[in-house]
Amino acid sequence: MKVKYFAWLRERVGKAEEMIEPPASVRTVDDLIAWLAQRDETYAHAFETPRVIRAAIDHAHVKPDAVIAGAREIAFFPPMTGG
Amino acid sequence: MKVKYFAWLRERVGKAEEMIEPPASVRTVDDLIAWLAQRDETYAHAFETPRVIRAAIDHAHVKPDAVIAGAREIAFFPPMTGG
Amino acid sequence: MTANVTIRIQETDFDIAREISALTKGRTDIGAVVSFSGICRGDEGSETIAALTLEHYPGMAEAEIARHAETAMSRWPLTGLSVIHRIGRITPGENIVLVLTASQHRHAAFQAAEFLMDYLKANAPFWKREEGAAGTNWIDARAHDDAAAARWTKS
Amino acid sequence: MTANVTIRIQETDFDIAREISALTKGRTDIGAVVSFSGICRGDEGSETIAALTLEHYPGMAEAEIARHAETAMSRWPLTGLSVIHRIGRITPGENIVLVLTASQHRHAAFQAAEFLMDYLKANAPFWKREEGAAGTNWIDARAHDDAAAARWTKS
Repeated sequence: MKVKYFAWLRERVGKAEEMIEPPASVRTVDDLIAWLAQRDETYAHAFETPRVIRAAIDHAHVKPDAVIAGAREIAFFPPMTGG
Repeated sequence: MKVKYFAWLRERVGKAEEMIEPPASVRTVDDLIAWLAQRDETYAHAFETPRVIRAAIDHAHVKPDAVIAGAREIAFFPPMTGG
Repeated sequence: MTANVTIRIQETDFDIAREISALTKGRTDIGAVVSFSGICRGDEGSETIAALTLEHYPGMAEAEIARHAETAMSRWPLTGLSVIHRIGRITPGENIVLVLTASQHRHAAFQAAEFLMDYLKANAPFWKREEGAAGTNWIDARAHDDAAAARWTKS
Repeated sequence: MTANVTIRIQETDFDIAREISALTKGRTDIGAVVSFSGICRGDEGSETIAALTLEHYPGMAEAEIARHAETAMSRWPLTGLSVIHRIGRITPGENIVLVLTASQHRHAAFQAAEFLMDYLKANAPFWKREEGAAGTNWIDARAHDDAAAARWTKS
């Protein structure tokens, strides 16, 4: 699946998007954050405060316990500051 | 004192303004409406529903029991429909 | 903070973009501008309208709007506001009234604009006469306009 | 009643008068148009800002605004609405966002515009980075923006 990062999360990860293939044990958004965080120090730093990170699956906001199965695109970003 | 009339009240009275000299017994806005209404049939018709008529003294809205002594200009009009 | 208050009663139409620009030009302390335009509709209830004619009480109309403007400036942190009310004959689709409010933050701008419109409707000495198929009629005031104005004294 | 919905995300500035005209042209069923312009301020709290840079999530931003537009159209009797959000670098005094709502009556237009702004602030995927004296920083979300959006689900 495709993962996208925005704002300071994009800057910390060092890329705007990438393709990932997490293991089947990674079921929810929360699981995915934990899985990404353990990849290396860069990801660990980017995802060090998971409570302030928002997620969207296929362009719709989702909660941390949302199941990621079937998602084409998952995005992570800080709280929105538009308007 | 000067009296002004607006909207359908102006049309019914047949003039936009006039100078009047009510007797001293005419103390309040309500008194003045009653005094005007008894002048002739035209005024009686114009002021036949005093409860829907609003008044202003010197450019400020007043209640029917407002005292008219010292007023330079008293205006009568129907409820406002601007905006 | 200098307050920028414009009040005009005029026969001619207004240009919203120019009025917003006058309110915001050269300032960088404004984060929100709300505008309300009241427009002449082609019907009033079930009746078709050919035009409205607006009459006002010169002197009192300006004074009454100024009183409401002062109240708005004292109740909300505004950097400025404008109220422009047209008079004379106005046909459907044309502007009748413009209220602009500017503030650092959006809620003050929204609240003040809505307050000003509610108060203008209920208290500013303007009267509308409509030209319909069955001749001309003075439009009746609506009870809900008084109720709309009254809610600002409760809160 | 045909609804007229415009949603655009663009780098260039918008022209409020042109957008209002697009929403109202040729119609005589509109009595009220409310516009909200969000403008870049020269300070954020105590800090001076040289510019903001707005980043967005293409695809989701449009979808999220469209969802809010649909909600607004279903909750209030609107004849149309427009949302234009700028992206890229914006300096103090420049426009950031425009929300327009048109309706037969003023309360619907006011309520829908305020609802749309509260929802956009809290939910539309845009992020602001500020250029200040001490370098660039991502602006933090404010708890009161979430609270402002939440009040529409209670009422």
